[in-house]
Amino acid sequence: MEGLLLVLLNGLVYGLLLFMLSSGLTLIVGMMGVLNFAHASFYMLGAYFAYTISVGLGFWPALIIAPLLVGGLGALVERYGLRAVHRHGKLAELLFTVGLAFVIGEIVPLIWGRPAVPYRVPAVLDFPAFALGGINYQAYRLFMMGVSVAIFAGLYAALARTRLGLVIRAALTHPEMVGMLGHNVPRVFTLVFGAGCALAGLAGVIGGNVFTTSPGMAEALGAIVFAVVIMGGLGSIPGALLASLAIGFIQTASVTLDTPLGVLLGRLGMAVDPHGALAEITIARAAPAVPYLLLVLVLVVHPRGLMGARAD
Amino acid sequence: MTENTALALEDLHKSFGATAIIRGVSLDIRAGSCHAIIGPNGAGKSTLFHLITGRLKLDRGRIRLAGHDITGLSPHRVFRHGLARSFQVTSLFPRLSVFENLRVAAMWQARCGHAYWRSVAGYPGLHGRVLDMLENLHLTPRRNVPAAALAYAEQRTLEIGLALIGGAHTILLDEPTAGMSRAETERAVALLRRLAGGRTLVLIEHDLSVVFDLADTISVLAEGQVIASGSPQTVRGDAAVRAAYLGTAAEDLA
Amino acid sequence: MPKIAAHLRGRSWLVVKFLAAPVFAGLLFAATHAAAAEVVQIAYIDPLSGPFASTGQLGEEHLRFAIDRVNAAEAAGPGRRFELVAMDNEVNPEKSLTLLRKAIDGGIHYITQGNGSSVAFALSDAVAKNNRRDPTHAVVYLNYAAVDPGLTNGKCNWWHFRFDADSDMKMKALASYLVGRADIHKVYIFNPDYSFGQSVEKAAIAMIGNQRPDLTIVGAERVPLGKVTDFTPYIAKMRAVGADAVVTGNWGADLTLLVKAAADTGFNATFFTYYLGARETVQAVGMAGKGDAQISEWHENVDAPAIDKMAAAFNAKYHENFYYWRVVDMIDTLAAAMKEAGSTDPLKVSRVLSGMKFSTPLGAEEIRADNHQLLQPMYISVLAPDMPHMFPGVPLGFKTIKRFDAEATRLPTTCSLKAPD
Amino acid sequence: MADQAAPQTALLAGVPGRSRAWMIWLAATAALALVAPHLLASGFGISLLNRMAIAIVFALSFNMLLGQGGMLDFGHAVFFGLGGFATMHLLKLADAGIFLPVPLLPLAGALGGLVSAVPAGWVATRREGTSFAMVTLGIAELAVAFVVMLPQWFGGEEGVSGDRSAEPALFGFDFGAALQIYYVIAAWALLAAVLMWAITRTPLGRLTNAVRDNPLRVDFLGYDPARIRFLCFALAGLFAGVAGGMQALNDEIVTVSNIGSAASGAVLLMTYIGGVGTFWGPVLGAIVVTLLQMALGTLTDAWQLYSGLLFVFMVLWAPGGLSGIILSHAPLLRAGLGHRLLARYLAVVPAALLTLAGLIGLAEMAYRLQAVRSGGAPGRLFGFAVMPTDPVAWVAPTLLLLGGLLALRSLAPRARAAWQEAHTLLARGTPR
Repeated sequence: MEGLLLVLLNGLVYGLLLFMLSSGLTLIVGMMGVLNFAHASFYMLGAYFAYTISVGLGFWPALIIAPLLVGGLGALVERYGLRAVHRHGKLAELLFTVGLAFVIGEIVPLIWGRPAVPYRVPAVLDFPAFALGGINYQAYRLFMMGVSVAIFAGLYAALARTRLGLVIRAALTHPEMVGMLGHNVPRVFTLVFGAGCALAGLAGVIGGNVFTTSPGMAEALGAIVFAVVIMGGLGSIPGALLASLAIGFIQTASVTLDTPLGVLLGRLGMAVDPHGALAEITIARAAPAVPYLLLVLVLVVHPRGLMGARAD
Repeated sequence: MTENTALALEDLHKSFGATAIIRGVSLDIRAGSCHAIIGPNGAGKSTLFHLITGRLKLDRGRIRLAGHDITGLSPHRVFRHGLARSFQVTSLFPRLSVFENLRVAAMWQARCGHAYWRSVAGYPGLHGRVLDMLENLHLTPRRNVPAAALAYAEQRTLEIGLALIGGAHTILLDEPTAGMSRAETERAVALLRRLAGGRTLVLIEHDLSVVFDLADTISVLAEGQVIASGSPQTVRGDAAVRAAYLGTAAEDLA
Repeated sequence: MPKIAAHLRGRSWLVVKFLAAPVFAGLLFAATHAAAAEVVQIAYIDPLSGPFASTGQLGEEHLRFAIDRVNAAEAAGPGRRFELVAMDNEVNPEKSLTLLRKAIDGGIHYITQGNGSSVAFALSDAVAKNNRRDPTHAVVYLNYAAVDPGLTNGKCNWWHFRFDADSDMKMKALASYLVGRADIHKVYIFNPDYSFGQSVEKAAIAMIGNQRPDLTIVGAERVPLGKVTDFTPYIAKMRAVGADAVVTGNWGADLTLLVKAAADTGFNATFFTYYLGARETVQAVGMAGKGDAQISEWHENVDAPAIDKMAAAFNAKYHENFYYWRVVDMIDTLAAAMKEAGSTDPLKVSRVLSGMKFSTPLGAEEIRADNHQLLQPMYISVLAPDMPHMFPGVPLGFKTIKRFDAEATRLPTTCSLKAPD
Repeated sequence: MADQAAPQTALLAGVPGRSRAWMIWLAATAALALVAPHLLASGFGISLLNRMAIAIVFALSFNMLLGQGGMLDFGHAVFFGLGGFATMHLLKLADAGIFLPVPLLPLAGALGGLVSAVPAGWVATRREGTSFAMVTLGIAELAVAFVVMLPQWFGGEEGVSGDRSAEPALFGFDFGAALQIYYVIAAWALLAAVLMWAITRTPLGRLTNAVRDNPLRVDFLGYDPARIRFLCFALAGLFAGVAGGMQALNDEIVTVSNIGSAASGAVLLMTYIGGVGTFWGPVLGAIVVTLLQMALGTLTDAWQLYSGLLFVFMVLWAPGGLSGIILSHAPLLRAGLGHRLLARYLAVVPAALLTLAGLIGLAEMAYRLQAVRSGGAPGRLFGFAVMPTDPVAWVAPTLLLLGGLLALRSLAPRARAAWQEAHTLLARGTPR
């Protein structure tokens, strides 16, 4: 019982973390249709900015300033880069962000050096808040979960309930129409991209000290955020939350299972050599591959993702 | 339904959410005829075409093409039973040349299959068939121009050509002359008349002069139902049609 | 558009220069050969860009430092100088092979590498084939950090010399200490899921299991390198089976995240690691690492004044902590072998290196003749407060808890090397 | 992309009169391939040619999907790598004494690529556009995860290695020597390229283009677009497998890194820089990027930054790639309009060089600052001794960059205008 509770709790923690990491990407993909491969780079910039600011001013000012800086940078990138490639199509936009990720990945170590920087969790939140099954949960983890939930609530409310949200969603499907109604569509896109980058930056501020703030952190974040966004259904905020939690729970649960994969496949009716290579892999070992397996499965069964409105 | 029915629609229904778009359409389209479907905007004409060609799934009903049940088949399977269509919004292969557009459209009939071991130039008749169609469409001088670079009327002409070249016995044309000038429209009508040659044409058209020029039979669709069907003269006099066509269109009808 | 024209112009210039480069290199090579001073180029094939660049850069700095020492003392023989040629392989085996080709073309006969067993296997294999097919361009491969046991066992060859203890030797030392600790009863084995982690796991199970009735292995887990974001579920699993020691071959960010997750969740087991000692890792782990152990051939608080002096000089010059004592050891040994052979010929030098016995400030060492593995003293140390040498920003330093003589790390090998004709 | 790619697709499209030209091209390429290693006369040069040949086949197979079929495959290296593993396992069998002629082993790569592309394609090609790309991303991650987890089959970290010269010599060739394996690889590259080119002229090749442009319409012309995508995907996997097999023979080792995202990213870079709009664009890209990877890295530490900037530059200003640039000028030159451009273009060159010098100056200063901080020597830059810790040293490159950019701002539009003018003239002069 306690074991199950622990899995649920850890799954929830991990799921909310994933949502926080991918929320900015969800926004950009959903509202602009741009698969921003530089998302992880903006996440990294958020962490580095926060480190530099926290050295001078402390963590809390960094929590506000760093995402704003990253968001501003994102807006500039949209205005002077992305907008220019927009007319060449989606592929060009995507490739532009790939190149951008490459360049940011090279510039960051030039400024902050190649080794990791000592960016640490603020002392006020660096204490065990509660324990379950002998495992302590840091107050900072709770803070992280809180921020994640706040991001969800904020995004959901902003897009579904406000006039701005309405304009943004309309600008995606009917840009000419919205333009004719007197809204500045390009500026809406700049705003959205900036906001998405700011969210990536915020994730960096909060994640950078729990994990490590190093030039490799963007690459370490990797494809998982894409798995979340795609699985949730391109651009669906509730979908991304659902996908994050699904990945969180399933991956955490798989970690606890030491059953060999061969046995599992055997039960599914597949003949597996009991001494072969597959028989040796336990479900726990395969756990980190779970998000991608889920991704492929979800897309096979339901091409638009869990809650997606659009197929492409 | 009789022996020479090309296309038989039996009680078709389609809703989007709570909105019923097609509400029990039944039609028999005689082989070799030119059957126009007219009706006010939002009557469900394009939706009807999407249902017939398999683009949209039926909620209820049955579709037969020359005796074969094609209900629920995907568009390419419907095509293989001999039904081709053109689109209201031009739908070409923008980066391919005019020649290549037509050749792709003629491939299935030339039994090219999915061959990747044989040059496309080696299929008997394919090349000549495309050249003939180019001539008929008056597009021969433009054969190497990418479709995206054609003028609008040329694109519409090519659009019709794509539907005609594939050898289908029944052809659905969704507003073939949309956006054309008077002269261009006349050329298009002449083209259709020339190339129809015994095939069944089903036509959605707003331009009633085209309708009365080409059609042997007219069906009027309003609010998802066929409210009148028959020869041009019959339809012209129908009271229900007049009611559906309030305003300017009604004067055209008269 | 015109910008690109200029760009293209730049590129074609580059191509010309590039194609001409081998010719120039050849001329240069001929010229240097004619001169009295003999330059021995050592190609360093390791990551100098990308995510692993900081490790590769650290290696390069140590090599430069070691080479400067040898050159200053003319330790390789009168008039003989070493020169480092750094090549960026991005830890990619295929690129490494092309760079090896380039090095061979440039007349280089000595290469060194350390990061990534995949690269090491590729290089070792390619060097052996090259030396068989083209003996006049023979190459000696000095390995300073790739620790897969296969390199000196099943896949050994004459031209590969390893100056780092392999993962089995390190495990032997760790295991003998662990088995001797009466307060440890339940060991969890946690490794990255590739051949290195697999061999660590195998060795750990063989050497720790069944050694003491009250010492059991309660779990063995492998995770893909760099793919796990949150280690808490794994810690929960360790905690659930009551592990009081964790043996791990993880390194870099994974090790940092693992140790931090353990500290955050209040999991108190001791971590026995291969790679805790890097300054970057200690700084990232911070106080969470207190009490955790590593196995290494040297650490800052080993009592060896001669190396302390070296370390101080290194720290002053490179603003980095001296870490790879074995790199200095390796270059010194190469120099000594050349001096003894009276030649820089790879075959002659390798004959001297094979079976060479010598002593360093840490004790007696030997390059085994049967598999070309260096035997050197090893230290198990824990991160402890109040040490003479501590890490900048983290008031912890390594404290020796057990030393092993070189001989004590000897393991049986399936390899028995014979010099080529 | 579309604006530049459009004309050349039309050029490619079946104009029967052009069928002789390709034979001349083929003969010339074969002749060049034959003499190239003797011109270079160095082992490194030959291994570079081998890499290029492998990259060419890999990039062409990638472009079957991206350029011909409009499918962005983020996991194309999976088929490359698995083809390599298949070849290597056969090579090991050959080493163990079973008679298998070494030069034919890339056939095993073809099979490996095909067999792995079939299930992947079955899943992925049911989607198009972004969804397709994302499924391939997921498949690639899965493939890497499982390959790493199965050391029994894929050798884990150390990979699988074999010896191409272990077999008894075939007609006096043992394929150990670099030159011998070069000819094997060059022959395969030529064969694969010709086959891929031939496929573009088949019904499937044409349908692939049609599906790229407008899958919906293809569906209404009797063909299932998903089936066409699938066949194209399988064939692309097959040729990627051939490239993997060529690499296995060249390196005599295949490792997991061949399957990973870095390899998939590299082929995307090559193809895009070469240009996806033409058949031969990727060939150009493969050659240029291979040179960059191997040559630039030895010249400067900042090479990855330069590659990244080049990539961004291409996406922003030359989305048609190198082949796009060439194609947008070739007809002008042929029509004798080159002189109209030359003066305007030449005017831009100094400005571009100035910008480039400033950019390189700044980048090099930054990298050297880092080197100096960690105890290295700053070295020389453009022949000057520089000290990056001195702020004054940064002034010169900054001024160069700013000056260059300002000059470009006024000169580049003029060059562009000249280009457009020439095209207008061309269009008017030769009515099509």
